[in-house]
Amino acid sequence: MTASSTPAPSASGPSGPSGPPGLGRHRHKVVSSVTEALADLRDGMTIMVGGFGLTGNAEALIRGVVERGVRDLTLVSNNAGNLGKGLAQWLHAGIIRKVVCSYIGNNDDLHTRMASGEVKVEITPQGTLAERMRAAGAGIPAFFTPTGVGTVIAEGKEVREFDGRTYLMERALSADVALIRARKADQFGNLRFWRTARNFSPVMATEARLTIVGADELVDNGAIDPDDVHLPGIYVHRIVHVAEHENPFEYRTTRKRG
Amino acid sequence: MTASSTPAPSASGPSGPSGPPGLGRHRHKVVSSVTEALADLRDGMTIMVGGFGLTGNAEALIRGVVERGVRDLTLVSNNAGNLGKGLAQWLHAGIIRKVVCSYIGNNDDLHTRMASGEVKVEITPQGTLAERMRAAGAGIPAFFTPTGVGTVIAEGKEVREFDGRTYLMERALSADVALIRARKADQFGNLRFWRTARNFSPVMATEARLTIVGADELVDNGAIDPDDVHLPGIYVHRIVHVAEHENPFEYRTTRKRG
Amino acid sequence: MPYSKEQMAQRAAAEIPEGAIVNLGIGLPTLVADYLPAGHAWLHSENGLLGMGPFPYEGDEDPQLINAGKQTVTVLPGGSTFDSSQSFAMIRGGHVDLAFLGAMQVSAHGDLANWAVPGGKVMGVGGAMDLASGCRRVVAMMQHSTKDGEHKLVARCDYPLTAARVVARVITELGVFDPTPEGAFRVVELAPGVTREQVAAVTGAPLL
Amino acid sequence: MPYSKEQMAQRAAAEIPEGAIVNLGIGLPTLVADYLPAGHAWLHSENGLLGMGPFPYEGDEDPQLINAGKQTVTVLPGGSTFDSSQSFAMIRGGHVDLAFLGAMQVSAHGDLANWAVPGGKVMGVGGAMDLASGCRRVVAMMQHSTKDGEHKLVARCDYPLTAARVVARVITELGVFDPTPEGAFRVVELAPGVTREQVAAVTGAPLL
Repeated sequence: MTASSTPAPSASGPSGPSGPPGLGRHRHKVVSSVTEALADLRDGMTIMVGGFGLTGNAEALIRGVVERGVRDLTLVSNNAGNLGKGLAQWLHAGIIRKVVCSYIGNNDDLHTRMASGEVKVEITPQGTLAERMRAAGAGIPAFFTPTGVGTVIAEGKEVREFDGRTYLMERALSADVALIRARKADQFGNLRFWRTARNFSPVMATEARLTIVGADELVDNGAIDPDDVHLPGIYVHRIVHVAEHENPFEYRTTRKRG
Repeated sequence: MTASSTPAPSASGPSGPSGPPGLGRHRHKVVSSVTEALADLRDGMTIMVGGFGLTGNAEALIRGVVERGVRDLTLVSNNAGNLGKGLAQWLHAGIIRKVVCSYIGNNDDLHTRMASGEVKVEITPQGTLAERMRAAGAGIPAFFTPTGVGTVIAEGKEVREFDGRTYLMERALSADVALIRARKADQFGNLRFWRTARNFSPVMATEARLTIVGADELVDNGAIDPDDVHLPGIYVHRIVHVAEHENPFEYRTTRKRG
Repeated sequence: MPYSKEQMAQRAAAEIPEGAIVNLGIGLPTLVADYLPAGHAWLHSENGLLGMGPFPYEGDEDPQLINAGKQTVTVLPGGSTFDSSQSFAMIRGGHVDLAFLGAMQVSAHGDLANWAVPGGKVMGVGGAMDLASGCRRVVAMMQHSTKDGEHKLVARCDYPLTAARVVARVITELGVFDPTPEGAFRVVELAPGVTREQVAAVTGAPLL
Repeated sequence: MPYSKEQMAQRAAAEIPEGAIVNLGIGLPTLVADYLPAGHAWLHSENGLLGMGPFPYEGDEDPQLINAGKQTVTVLPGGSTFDSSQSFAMIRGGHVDLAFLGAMQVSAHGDLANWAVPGGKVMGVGGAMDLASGCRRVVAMMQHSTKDGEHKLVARCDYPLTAARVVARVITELGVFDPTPEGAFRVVELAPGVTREQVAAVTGAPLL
């Protein structure tokens, strides 16, 4: 008895340097450079980037995208940089066509480009943004939420009552690529995050067709106890070790020792 | 300036020995006995019980419910005991009116009572069961899923197409009480689970109006690192330390040392 | 004499029962934390933190441990960290007991407008709509009028809404007021020396 | 000569590319694990385990570390544990590459019936519908006919369906067959010495 052939690769899933497209993507995930990690990026892609403000940003990957030279990107991120840092670099480089985010605040780089029409902005409530990602990752095309009912967020959306309360229908949101940062990664891509640097990164990883991780520390399989994995490696496709970080403060607030 | 009064308690949330109903439920959660932990149970309640087969059962709480003497319960659990153990005790005691589960298998205690009409059984696909709980805990009244399309599970349910694929609408599922087991709990109710004993317990905790935990080990706040919490204490209302467990094997399979 | 900002924060703190889970919005609500006795309540920050502590001592700041206002904070014993979808599941699932939110306008029916000024710069909505729609009790904290003397407690909001019929209580420098289903503000208490008539003159809806 | 169960499992293992995430159903599919080289693929168990290892050595059994068949198992380096909602999000979100499932009937269009016999005891559906609808590729493993000689590869299932048009490939003791949109089974290969005619005689739908 011989096996005729391995199954044909499925249509989904990007190809990459570390494996064939399709069903067998979970081997040789660790690459040796940011350039290699970002090799599959293309113009016009939708890219999600983890982080809350400047906390938890995959700084080296964000810089690497500018160096990669792709453009016309749709960026999905809770913010889009601030204080000229983080994703503001993409705004400066002029490679973003559209931003989907929850909060702009005093991000003047974005305000300027919105006003000029260079960048379109779509505002989504923060919880709805996270839930739309979670839905996409879990195979749910649409769900109902009370957030946004009776507001501009509801415009053009289906409204429906359940048990006497009114809800909006929101659609799943997925991306071509997710760029995230982890405190620790093993070779399979099991991840741990640090404190509030976790934020959107795990949920973005669940729905992107290609999840690329910049890991502060890279360890062997087995070094993370199975019960201590924050995000299982099933959601991770490329890993690059990043030793240096700026870790900027956005608002450094302290109290005096007393 | 003086405060006029604390706000009126909201309508939701059960009362209990350890705090007033309503908004201030997150104090004094640790009780000294199973009896005290189960004091708020009433006839006719819907009770969810964690565990997959006999693994991860809150054994002392399951026994305690029989001793408590409540009846006409609706039980929501992936299984409903097996081999005469676990939730089979509730079947033996005749206190269940209805079971919502995904799998019966060779649970003869349940087969007998289904056949006699003593217990109604509602079968839900296992993933749909988990997702309905997760939805209830996250404030989502309904969502769409492909699981069950074209099968008996779809009967009476809304069917809808998104992007060319057909989906069912499933509704959130919540309970009056969740009974779960954790490997470790702190005083606030932050929980850690052990291996595959985790299964349905965390997600059940998110949607029950009263979540009661039997913890193998009870530690001080701060003993679990914030990044190592599996289920935050916001979802936990009563904790009882349970030192002894049967931990039965359902199918003990091994290989020879070689 | 109207309440100072600090007195408003202190008054707001008195709304918090022991053992509550509380989310404090950016701005004025942030001050409420200063008036909470240690261990009284649990602070939730929507960027993924429950059991938030005070600002760190100088030198202990961690740029990866922040609150929703992106300020460096600490985590208390019993605290936990989690991702954004879990954090908003807590909010949207009704597990956060109380939210204190800044407001631009509150209607006498409890509608909240706190994220955009008509014709103004788009700042984004952040977690405001989720908090307003999801938390079990929403308390608005605001100045009673704009700097130009326009009403902020109104019969109907003309600023873009954050959520409809969600505000249970409003704390201003003039006192404490509850929106009602009848579309009037019930006077719960007045700041010392402030009269009903003074309040009525600067409120765009009937008082009860 | 038809394949033995072990040969069917071995043939099934050859379907698994290196680096795949695989879920093995209860029964015959469980045997597939015996033919996977170490480190070749990652086994997912829907009760909350990825990176499942072989049965434990005698004396090492942990009653809290089981597979979906409730057998004691082990976890490999690089494995992880998680709750049921996360586990089924993996399945339903299309993150599990391959599912090998037992089957009672498979139609030539790829419909799967594997959870209930008409008029039989209700066993429940477990995770079968989620696996069948959610995994990226579904391979059915089954005997070609019932003990009474009834067809199990059929034009249309008359047993209650698990999911419609999901089976990509069927492995039986007689060979390997792919359902097609045209409603015929494409013969991918035959067990040694088995003829097309023999298969046609015990298959309830056309062969391609």
